[in-house]
Amino acid sequence: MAFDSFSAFLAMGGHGPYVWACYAMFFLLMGVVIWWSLRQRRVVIAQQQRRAAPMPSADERPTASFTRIESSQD
Amino acid sequence: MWQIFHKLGSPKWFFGIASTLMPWLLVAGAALLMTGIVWGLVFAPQDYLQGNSYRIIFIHVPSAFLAQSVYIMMAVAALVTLVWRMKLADVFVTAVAPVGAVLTFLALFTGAVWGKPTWGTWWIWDARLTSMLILLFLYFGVMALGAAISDEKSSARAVAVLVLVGVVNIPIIKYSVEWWNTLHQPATFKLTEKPSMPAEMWVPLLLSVLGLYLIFGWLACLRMQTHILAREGRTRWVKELVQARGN
Amino acid sequence: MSEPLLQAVNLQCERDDRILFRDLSVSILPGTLTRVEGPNGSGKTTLLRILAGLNDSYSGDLLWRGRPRHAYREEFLRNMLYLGHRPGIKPLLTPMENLRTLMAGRRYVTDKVLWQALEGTGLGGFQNVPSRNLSAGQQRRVALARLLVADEPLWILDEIFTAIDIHGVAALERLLVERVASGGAIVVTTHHDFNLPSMHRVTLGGRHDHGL
Amino acid sequence: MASEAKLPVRTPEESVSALSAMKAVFSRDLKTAFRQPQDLLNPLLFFVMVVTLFPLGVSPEVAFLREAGSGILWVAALLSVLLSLDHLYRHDFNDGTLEQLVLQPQPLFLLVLAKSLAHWVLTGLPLVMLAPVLGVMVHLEGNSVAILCLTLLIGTPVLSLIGSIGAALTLGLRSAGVLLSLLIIPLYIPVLIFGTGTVMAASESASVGGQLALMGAFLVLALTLAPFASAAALRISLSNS
Repeated sequence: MAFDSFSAFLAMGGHGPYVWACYAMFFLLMGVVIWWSLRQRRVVIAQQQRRAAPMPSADERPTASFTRIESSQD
Repeated sequence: MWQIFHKLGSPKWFFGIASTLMPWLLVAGAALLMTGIVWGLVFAPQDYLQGNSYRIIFIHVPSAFLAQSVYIMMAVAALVTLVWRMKLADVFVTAVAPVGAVLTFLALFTGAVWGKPTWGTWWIWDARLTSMLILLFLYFGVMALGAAISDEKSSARAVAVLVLVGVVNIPIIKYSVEWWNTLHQPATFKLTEKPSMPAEMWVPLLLSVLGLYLIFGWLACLRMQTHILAREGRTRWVKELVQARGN
Repeated sequence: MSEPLLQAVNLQCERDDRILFRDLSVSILPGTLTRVEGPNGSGKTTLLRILAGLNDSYSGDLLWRGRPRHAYREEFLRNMLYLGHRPGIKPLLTPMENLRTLMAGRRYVTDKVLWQALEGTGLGGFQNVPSRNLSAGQQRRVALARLLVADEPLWILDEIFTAIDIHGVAALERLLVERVASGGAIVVTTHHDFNLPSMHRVTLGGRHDHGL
Repeated sequence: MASEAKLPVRTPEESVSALSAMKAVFSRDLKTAFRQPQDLLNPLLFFVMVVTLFPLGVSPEVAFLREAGSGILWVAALLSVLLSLDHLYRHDFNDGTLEQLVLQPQPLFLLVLAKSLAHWVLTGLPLVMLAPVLGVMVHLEGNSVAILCLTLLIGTPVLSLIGSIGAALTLGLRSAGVLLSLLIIPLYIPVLIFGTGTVMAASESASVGGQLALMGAFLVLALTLAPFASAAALRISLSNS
């Protein structure tokens, strides 16, 4: 044990802010990366589940008629 | 030989292996990293020159170490992508680049914060810091290019070319930055690695480096799986897998 | 039956997460005209670009005279002429200069021959006018002039009738028919109604499902 | 059904030599550029204007300018090359001549090399020729000006060659210009460092032979490797279009 007390541990001999800022940033960013990666995975899985519903195949693709849509303009 | 190679390159096979591997990677990585950090923070002796600020080393060195080796790994994967067109290799490159960028940023950030109590300044245009900054730029370039090309496959191949061009440049950049550094400032701020680091210091350091490596392995598997799911959505096994998760 | 010039075996191509075609096998024989058909977005242009060697995001094999094409890239390119949507004409250069640079990397052709080729596409008198002053149809004709001097046995032509007037279309059709008769192999896409008795057809879209 | 008539299949030896194909690409690029002289002038004007910003924005003092002059000129030259790179393949891509270039029965990297050289002749070389005037304006001494021009002469082809990779990679993308800068600036750093470092060493009357040799080595490396990377990048970009 390199420290006499918990407060000495927190103070780090006056270098506390520097040390803790580094560790905070490290865990924060690693946490964000991990959270983001997990979220991305959930999003992709949800996406693929939606896509599992079959797309219209080329046969049943609607054909273009190019008829004008009549809408009255007052 | 080719069979094994192709099996290694098969996304389905990788997905299975990764799934079984990931819990182990995560548990072992987290355990090693936490042991290293707690040991380093609480039990390791104070440095007689720098006081307690040196305890930043237990995250700074692992981040810096990984930041560089991730780029090298990406370059190897890029070469495999371009030469053998192995599917998994290009998935690796795109999946891992953001993690590399974050690690590079962490190395820079912790280095700067460590520099304040040690050198009295947040930032010096020291050779190591400068080349790390350029590495961060390279990562940003890779990510920007990857995001700009919508088609996954072309994107992966373009990124592979860029990564390879970058890796050829890394030694040149490193060398030129060092040369430039000696030209501009005589080595007043030379932070020399003390050759005889006591075991109570380097063992926890080693543990945290290993731990972060394993965590990176877990993250890489996770992100690669995500990219594979997104890319191979049409294949039967992905459909079945996705359906199984939904129910 | 003579040996095929270009063969595609089990070609598959997906773009932006959509399979354009799969298990597509085509043989392109000398003396035949192959028409690639299909609705908009069915991958006609993509297929032609793959056949021409411009697009290599496909899986499957491409054989040039029975051998892997990538190993004989230069020989293949020397014997293949591709005309795409974009005519490959620099607006700042004159038709003569354009034609000269298009031929420059392939083989030596005298200016006199090129001049005649431009005349043959109806551009007589325009040879030295900057191409940007020409109409869209005239610019395409500059590109088409290559067909009049081409010695490549394989032509891959994407929508070459676009912006060409009726007389031009008729003359162009005659050119293609004659070329086939003399042993050339031609692959075309066109929306324009173009029919030859012995035409091969490759139909995209419709026959291939979108999922597994 | 297939007619019996057969056309001869040519061998690659029946095409023109790679050298004359390169010459054709090179001269075509020069010709098109000279038909639109404004495009040639723009990077040069940009170069002059960026250099003008420093005395106005930082300090017109002779001492500062003499100290920073080589750096200012190098950064300005680098930026104007960067600015001109976007055009390197874009016009060719849009009008379809790039497709025809890729389809020539020639090694693509040689054609790419010819294009990069044309780009250097059209942008880098004029910058080198303009540099002495600007060097005098930022109060560089005679010897430094000469060395500066020499470093620019060796360094700007490297900028064109490396830039060609970035231009090929970002071909046909939205906001390609900014992206191109992001990709390429980190790769330009060694050239910049050695370019300015050499001039500085010369102004302290140290010998610069070693640095110049190193820059020469950069040039050789870029000449041998960059065209391959550009050619690969072009193929990928065309596949994607």
